[in-house]
Parts: sequence; C-alpha cells; structure tokens
Amino acid sequence: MSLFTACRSMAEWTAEYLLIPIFNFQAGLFPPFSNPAGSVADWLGTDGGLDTLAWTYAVNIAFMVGMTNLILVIHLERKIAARIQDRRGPMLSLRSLRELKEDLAGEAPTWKFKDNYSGIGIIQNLVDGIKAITKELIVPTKADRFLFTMGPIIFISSSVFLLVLFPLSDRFAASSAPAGLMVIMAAFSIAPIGVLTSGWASNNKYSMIGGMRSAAQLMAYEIPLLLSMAGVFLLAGSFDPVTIVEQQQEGTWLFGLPMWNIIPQFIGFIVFMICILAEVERVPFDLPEAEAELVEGWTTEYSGIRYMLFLAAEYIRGFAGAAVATILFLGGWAGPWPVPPEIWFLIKVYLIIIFWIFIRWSVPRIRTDQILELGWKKLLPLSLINILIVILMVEIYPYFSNIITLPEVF
Amino acid sequence: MAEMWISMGPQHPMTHGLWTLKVKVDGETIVDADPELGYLHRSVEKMGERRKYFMNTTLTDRLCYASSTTWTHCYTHTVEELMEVEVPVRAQYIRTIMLELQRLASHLMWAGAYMPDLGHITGALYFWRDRELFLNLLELPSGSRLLYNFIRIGGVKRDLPNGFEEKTERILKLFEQRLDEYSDLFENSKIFRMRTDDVGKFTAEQAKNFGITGPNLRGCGTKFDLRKHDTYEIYEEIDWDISTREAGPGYSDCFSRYMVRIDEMKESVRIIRDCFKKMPAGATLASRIPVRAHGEAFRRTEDSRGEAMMYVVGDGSDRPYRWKIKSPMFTTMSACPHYLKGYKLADIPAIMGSIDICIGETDK
Amino acid sequence: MNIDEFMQQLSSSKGVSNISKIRKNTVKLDLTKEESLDFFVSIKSEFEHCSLISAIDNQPDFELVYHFSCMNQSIVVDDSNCAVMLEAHIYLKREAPSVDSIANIWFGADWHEREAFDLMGIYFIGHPDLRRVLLPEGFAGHPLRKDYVYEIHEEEW
Amino acid sequence: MSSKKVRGNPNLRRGVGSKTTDSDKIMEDPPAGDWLALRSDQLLEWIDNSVYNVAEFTGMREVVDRITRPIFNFAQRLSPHPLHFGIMCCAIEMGQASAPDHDIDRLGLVYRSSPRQCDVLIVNGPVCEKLRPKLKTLYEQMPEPKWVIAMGECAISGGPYWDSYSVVAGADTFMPVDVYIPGCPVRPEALMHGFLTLQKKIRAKEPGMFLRR
Repeated sequence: MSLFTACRSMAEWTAEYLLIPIFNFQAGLFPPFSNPAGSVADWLGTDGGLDTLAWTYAVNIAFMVGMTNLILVIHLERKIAARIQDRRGPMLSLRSLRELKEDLAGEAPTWKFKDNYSGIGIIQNLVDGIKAITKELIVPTKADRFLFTMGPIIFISSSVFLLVLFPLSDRFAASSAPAGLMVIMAAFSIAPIGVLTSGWASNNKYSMIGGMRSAAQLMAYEIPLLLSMAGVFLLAGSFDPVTIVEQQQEGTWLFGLPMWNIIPQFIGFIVFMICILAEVERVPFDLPEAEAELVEGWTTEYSGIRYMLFLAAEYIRGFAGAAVATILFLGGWAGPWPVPPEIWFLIKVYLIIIFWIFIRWSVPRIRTDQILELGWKKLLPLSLINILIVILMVEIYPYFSNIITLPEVF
Repeated sequence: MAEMWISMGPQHPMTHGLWTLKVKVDGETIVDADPELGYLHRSVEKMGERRKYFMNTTLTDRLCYASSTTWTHCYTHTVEELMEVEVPVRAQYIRTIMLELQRLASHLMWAGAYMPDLGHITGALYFWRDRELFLNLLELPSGSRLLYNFIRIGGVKRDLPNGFEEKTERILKLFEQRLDEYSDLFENSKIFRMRTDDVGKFTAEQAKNFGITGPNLRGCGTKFDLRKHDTYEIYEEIDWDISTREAGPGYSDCFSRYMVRIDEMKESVRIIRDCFKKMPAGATLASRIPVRAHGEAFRRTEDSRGEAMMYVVGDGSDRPYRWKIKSPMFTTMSACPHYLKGYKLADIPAIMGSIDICIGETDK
Repeated sequence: MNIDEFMQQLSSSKGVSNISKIRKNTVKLDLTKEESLDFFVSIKSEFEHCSLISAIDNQPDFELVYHFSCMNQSIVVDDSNCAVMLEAHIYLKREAPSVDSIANIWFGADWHEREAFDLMGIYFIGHPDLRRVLLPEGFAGHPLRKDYVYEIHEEEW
Repeated sequence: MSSKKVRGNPNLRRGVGSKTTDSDKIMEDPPAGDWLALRSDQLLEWIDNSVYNVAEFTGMREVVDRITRPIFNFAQRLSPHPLHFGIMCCAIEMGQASAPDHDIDRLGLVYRSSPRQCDVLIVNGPVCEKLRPKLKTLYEQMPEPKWVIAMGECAISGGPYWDSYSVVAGADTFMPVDVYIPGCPVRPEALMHGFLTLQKKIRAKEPGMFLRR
C-alpha cells in the first residue's frame, strides 16, 4: 500500500464522516449566506475533491517527516561537532521543562540548574526556534524593503519545497513526477537567487559579496553536478527516482552484491559528492557565509525568525542533497528484508550527513579563486570522463556478460 | 565590480581584538588598506607615571592579555637595570621557566585563534584545550589563570611549589604527543596548505625595514632571536636553537610563520626541561631592592610576538618620570597595507591572523 | 667592524657629540636637530631596524630618543654575537617642536612618529601621513605632556 | 543606576516583530520600489490593531498571554546567543570558556558575529572614549529583547584603569547593564555563573512577549 492510497482512503473517511457533515451543517444553518459551503461539500464528494484532499494529506505527512528530520540533523550536527572537539555540546535536558510547568502553574520557581543541564540537549533546537519568533525583525533603513523581505521567502520556500519532492521509498512518496530528479535539481538552483536577492537588498557590503560569491559558486558547480548525474540518467533511461532505484537493484556484482551506481560510476560519485557539498554550501565550500572575512555573509542583516529560517533551510537543503545522493548512487531504499525500505533510505541519508559533518569540522575553508578553479578545471572534465566511461561500458559490455549481469538497458 | 572600501572592525571576527582595517577591494582583490588603532588606548604610559615602580607590574600584566609574564618581565628587567639590582640565580631560572611556559600558552592562543580565520573551528578548540594545561601549570606557582604578577622587581614572588617539576614534565610529554598528532590535521592537510602557502609574503629586508620582528621575521629566514643576540636571564647557559625557515616551499609566507611558531613551542619545551636540569638552590628575591631610581635605562626582550622593549627614565623619585613601551605589533601592523596588497579578500584573515595581533600591547 | 671602531667612525660625522658606550652593545650619542637627517641616512646600511622613537617632556624642553638596532652583524661586539644598538638623543625647544621625519628611511618609524605626534605633540617634517594614531580625531591636547591636566574622579593616593 | 532607565526604545518593544506605529513616518520618504512592502506594513498594522483590540476587549489577551508568556520566556532564557566581540583580557577567558575544559556550549551558547542575531552583549574589557560610540551602535543594532553583561572590573567601573584619561568609568555609564561579573580577569566558571544569573533575571523580570504593548 503506497502513501497515496493510504491518504486516499483517509481522505475518503474524513470527507464522509467529518468534512461533508460540517459543511452541510453550515450550509443548512444560514442558507442565504453559505452558498460556498454547500458547493464545497458537493465537491468533496467527487473524485477530484477526494484526490485533492489526499494530496494535501500526503504532502503534509512528507513535510512533517522532513521537519522532524531537520531537528534531528541540527541536533546531530551540534552533538557530533562537540564530540569531535572533545566537548559535550548542548546539554539542555527534558527535565528543564519542569521550569515551564512551574511558570504555567504559577508555582514558586525552583532553581535546579544541575537538572536542567544534564540531558542530551534535544530540546535546545526547539528552544532556539521559539526564541527566534520573539525577536524583533529589523529591516535596515536603507535596505530595499521589498527585496529584503522577498529574499528569505524565495530561499525558504524553495528549500521546503524540496522536502516533498523526493520519495522515501516507492510506496512512501508524496509526489511521483516522471521527471522527479530534474524538478529536484531545479528547486535546488532557485535558492541562490534568494541568496543573491537578500545579499543585494541588505545594503551591506558583506552581504553583497556573499551573494556574489554564491552566484559565482552556483555557476561553477551546477554544470559538473548535472553532468555527473547524466551518467546515472543514461544508465537508467529515466529521470524518475523510482526507476533509477529499481535499475540499481537489477544488476549484480561480485558475490551477487547489488550493483549500485557507486561502483560503475565511482568518478561520477566523487564529482557529485563534491558538487552537492558546494551546492548546499557547507564547509569547505561555505564561502557565501565565510565567517572569518564576511561577518555572517549574506545573512548579516537578518534577525529573528528570518535568520533562523535561513539556518533551517540550509539544513533542509543538506538533507535533500544527501537524499539525492542516496537515490542516485547508493541504491536508494534497497536493503535486506527485515528493515523497512523507508528506514534503509534514512539510514543511508544519515550516514552521508554524518560524513559531511565530519568533513565540516575537520577541514579549513577554501578560497574563492581556488573553489572556482576546482569547479571549472577539475570537476567539469572529470564529469565528462564519467559520461565517457558509462558510454564505453555500454559498448564493451557484451564481452564481460558472463562475469557481470547488467540491467537490460545495455 | 567597481572598487570600494570595506571597513572591517572594530567588531569583526577577523580582527582578534579591537581595531579597524579599511580595505579597498577591486572585486575580491585588495588594492589598498588602512589600519586604524586606538580603540583600546588605556594610556598605560601616563598612568605609570603616577604609580610607584613596583605598582606598575599590575599594568604591565594587563598590557598583553595573551602573554602577560613576558611584558612584566621586560618591565622588571628594565627597572632592575635602572636600579642596578642583582637577581639571584635561582630566580633567573624560575623566570625563564615561567617565560617559556607563557610563550607556550601565548603561541597556543595564537594557533587557536588562527584556525577559525581559515574556517577550521575544531583546530581552535584543540589548541585551546592544550592551552588550558599550561594555564593550570602557571596557576600553580602564581595563583592566577591569566594575569600572574609573578615576576617582581629583584626576583620572583615565591619559589616553585612542590611537585611542580613532575607535573610540568607530565604535561610537556602529553603536549609533545599532541603536537605530533596535530601535524596531520594542520600542516600536512592539503586545504590548510592551499590557504597558507604563498600568501602574505614579504622578504627579510622588507621585514626589517617595516619593523617586523620575532617569529614573523624568523619566518623569512633571518636567524635573529634576542634571547641569543641580546641575551638576558640564563638563556646563554641553556641548550636550545633558534627556530627559523630555510628557503624553499613554505618560506616567508603564512605557512612559514605557522611552522616557526610550532617549532618555537618545541624549543620552549626543550628550554624548560633544561632549566629544571640545571636549576640551583638559593634565594628567589634580591636582598636589597631600592625604591627610588635615577637615570635612564632600556632593555629589550624576546616577547612571543617579537622585540619587546621598555625605556624608563627616573628622576630620583619613587615613580618613573617617563615610561615608554615598544610593542612589536605596533610597527608590524603599520606595514599591513604593504603585505596585504594584491591578495584576495579571503586572504585577509589568513595574513592578519598569521602575524599574531595583540591589541592590548599595541594600543598601550 | 668592531663597536669601538664604529664609535671612532661616528665621532667624525657632523652634529654628533657626547659619544659613549652605556652597555657593552649600546652606543649613546647626542645629535643636533639640523644634522639629524644626514646622520640617519648615513647609518641606514648598518642599522636596518628602527626599534623605538620615544619622546620625553623634560620641562620645559622636549627630548627625542631614537633606538636603532643592527640585525645583520655588520658591527660586532668583541667575539660574541650580541646585536649592537644605537641610542640617539635630540633636544627640541618647547615652542613648536619639530624635527625631520625618518619615516621615508625606515618604514617602521612611521607609526612611532605618529604616536609621538599624537601623545606628545611633536611635528615631524616630511612625514607622509601625520595624524593621530591612538586617540580619536578631534581630541584636545597631547596627554603625555607633563602639563596636560585631566579629570580624575577619585582622590589621589 | 541602570535600573531606573527604560531599556532600549520603548516604541520597539511591542510583540512579535517591529512595525512603525507613526503613520506620518510611514508615509514619509518611502524607499524606492517599496509599494508592496508599504502596503503590507499598513495592512499588518491594521491586523495587529484589530486583533489586539478584540483580544483586549474579550479578555482573550490575558488568557493567551498567560499560556504563551512562560513558553516564550522559557525559550528566551535558555537560548542566549552572545555577540562574538572581544575587548581585552576577559575576551581570552570568554574564548577559553568555549574550550573543552569548560565548554560553555552546554548552556546553549552560540557566538554569532552579526549583532542582528544576538541576544546578549558581553562587554569584556575597558571601554575607551574611541570605542564608546561604536559599542553603543552595536548595542542599538541588536534586536529586542536584548541583555548586556558587564564582564570584569574594567567594564564594571574602569577597574585598574580608573585614573586613565581615555577609559570610561564602566559600561553602565552609557548603556543599561543587566548582569555584573566581577573578577580581573573573570574566570570561565564565573562567566557561566553570570549566564545562569541572567537566566534567573529573565525569568523574574521579563514577562515574555505576545500581544503586548
């Protein structure tokens, strides 16, 4: 049973027993004034209405799963970074909610800081987020107010959009477009426009340089990124994530291991991992927000919830990037039986994210000219070589057919 | 992009203190620069004229927050020259040990502050973790973590505590192991070399003319260390070498300055070990310490950042008539337009971090 | 060149008086204000590093003390590797104290001169960029002068 | 001392977000290309007013505030983000407090370099006459609600530099200070205690912000 069929039956149930009675009741209450309610009730009874409702549920579920992952990713980042640095990281424990209970109930406060700071810090991120809501939103006097507010909207909405695009498994997918990966990559490249916009509109030199760096980096890395993906598309003959993952499970390798794309296209995998790091702007490629020289990069002038959403959106992009890498090269949700495919998918994604966290906290940042040089002079030829290898493999495959079994595409 | 001025500071992660660097950039390339100081000008020289000689060690401790003992030593050394005080031999050994421990702590502070400039935050915390060891060690005799006020006119405050030698040896052994571990993370790392090689170059002749001294000058291949060339305390009896860089890859650039400081830390470990070996018993404070002084004297010592120098003029009273501080970073920073020009915007933290700025001593 | 030979050589230059050796590696001398620039140009080849320029308010007159250090071992002290220093004193009048700038000879002297101008009010003729370095623009007076009065709230001890 | 003063601009301390209340000010000199933001600002103003009036009239405001105030207060006091700003000796100890031995990150502290994203300004050294306007600017650039910690003797009263001609006699002579941490220099443990004291102060004094004028 796929996610959509589940949502569809849930939609049918809710529409029949909950929504349609409510609308009908409202329509019957003040008949002259509630024409739309009756029409909505009628529409919900049709196939189209139920489909729409089911889509809404599916998207919401995918979004909630993504957001839950977001909190886990940020928490992982902080704790693993702290462990790499021989520290403990945030330690705000669940027992600190006792203070909240006291305040809500109007009891006398007890001061047990030792209890507050003896946990694993899982609610530290929630607390940071709630605090950001209460902060003042500052718009600098000389900033372009319209673009200043539009920048975060472009960046955050395009990032959140990513969450519902990739499937967690062939049955857990909010959307399944035939050109799914192309849509994901298109959504990926919207965000730098938001960066550029907000960097320019802040009327701050650091922000502007950060925005410019982001644009330059996008130009240098988008092309090798897509070329390294082209090899996978050639093998699978499709842009659909489900098809790509199924294709990877068809072939077998030595000892009957599944031949995921990481094996025939190792060069492509390396190029893709470097490019996706640059695409989601993590160390060593986080030049747009290089803290040492540009204070906070393009987010310098943003305060409160806008800044916090920027931060969250960056982690969402990181999560989505890891998911794309998993689908393309690591066999997606394929894995041995007792563990469900969704969990396999998340395990792979989290392994990539943890790998990124290790990279982030153990290397310095690269300079602008070096990063552009790397993109144009090294990664672009390498990705072309990868495509060449894929084509050659298709050509010379018949000679090795008794050793390896490749999918029918060859 | 047209040329524009960017003002960095006084609140900026690059500055390592309080100063403003105005840079003119053409795109990302630096065309011109203009450093501006004075945000931490506490008028130490004027205040010193109102205090007695022995009171001024409080001010010299706070002169440079990263290496307070070396500055206090420079001051007391000058005043001892002015008052003609003979320091006991054991006190000289204890002073040398304290100075080298302070040099270790200061270089570790620098290394820790330099790593975030390159975007490497873990490096900072590793070096600061090791610095904590030496702070604990310095706390044992002096009773304070950062500003010790341990070196007094005519000797030191008190003798070393029991078991100090064993503790020091243990920590030095641990520290040497860790330095070896870090070599993979830093100097053998490809990205680290990409950021520091051939960045911020100046030749030895330029450096001397600019007034650049200390590790920054030794990074250019000049074998000049005041501990050997204008020797003080008991440095000539100790077995150690001047750390410098030979011509080749990684020469007179940020990487060479980094390596010189790492080598100096290893030399400091050698000096401390040798001091413990040769230290005699005896008094730690001179028996006769005058209060008044007449005449003028200057001494220069090798601070962690270069040539520290004090010039004290006494008029026969118990307070200095004029007290002039020479800070090595003051002249080094004045030349920063020369060695910043032509590099990229991202190189500013790498270059300014590598020369080890301390604004406390610079602004006086 | 030994330090004693160097002192012999110095005594022949113009405007120099009271040459003495105050430490084993330090030569002290007095300079007249007019001849100072020529003298400094002549010693540049030996003393390539300007260590310090300190200004002293001797009430009523000013005194400038230059410290130069020799780093290239062109002057030696006997057989040790001690670095030689030169201490030059220049005496200035109270009214409009001015002296020739050496910032074009030693770049390191640039900010030392700016500092002397900032805190002591001594003008350096020919300095490329003579403005305040430590105190903010618009600060009144030169605080290191002995007659500079400022307000202290607590009583003096 | 500082307790008599009103912290920050009282016009800005108004619930979620900050909008100009003065209608003349809104119409005056709108920046170029601003028509949508201008409209939305007025629209938000109108929504804000009507929601506030309705909530106040029905007594809903007290009820909502009763629930949200402890939550917002809880979040504010447990996630202090200080400004990455060092003046003198105490800045070294501030850095050392992040080191593994003391690890102030346990308290949820994240040093931000931009004053726009900070809650706490730590004044960790003597404030000189040249620095004072810059520090004041930094304080004003921080979004409400914000707190100031005077760390060390220099920031409290001038400390060892009491008789200097260029050092200001304490940070509280020109800006409000919430927590004073004595010490010269302040040890990292004392800094942690200062932050816990700030938590107490926020819990006692700062009543969260929702639908509040």
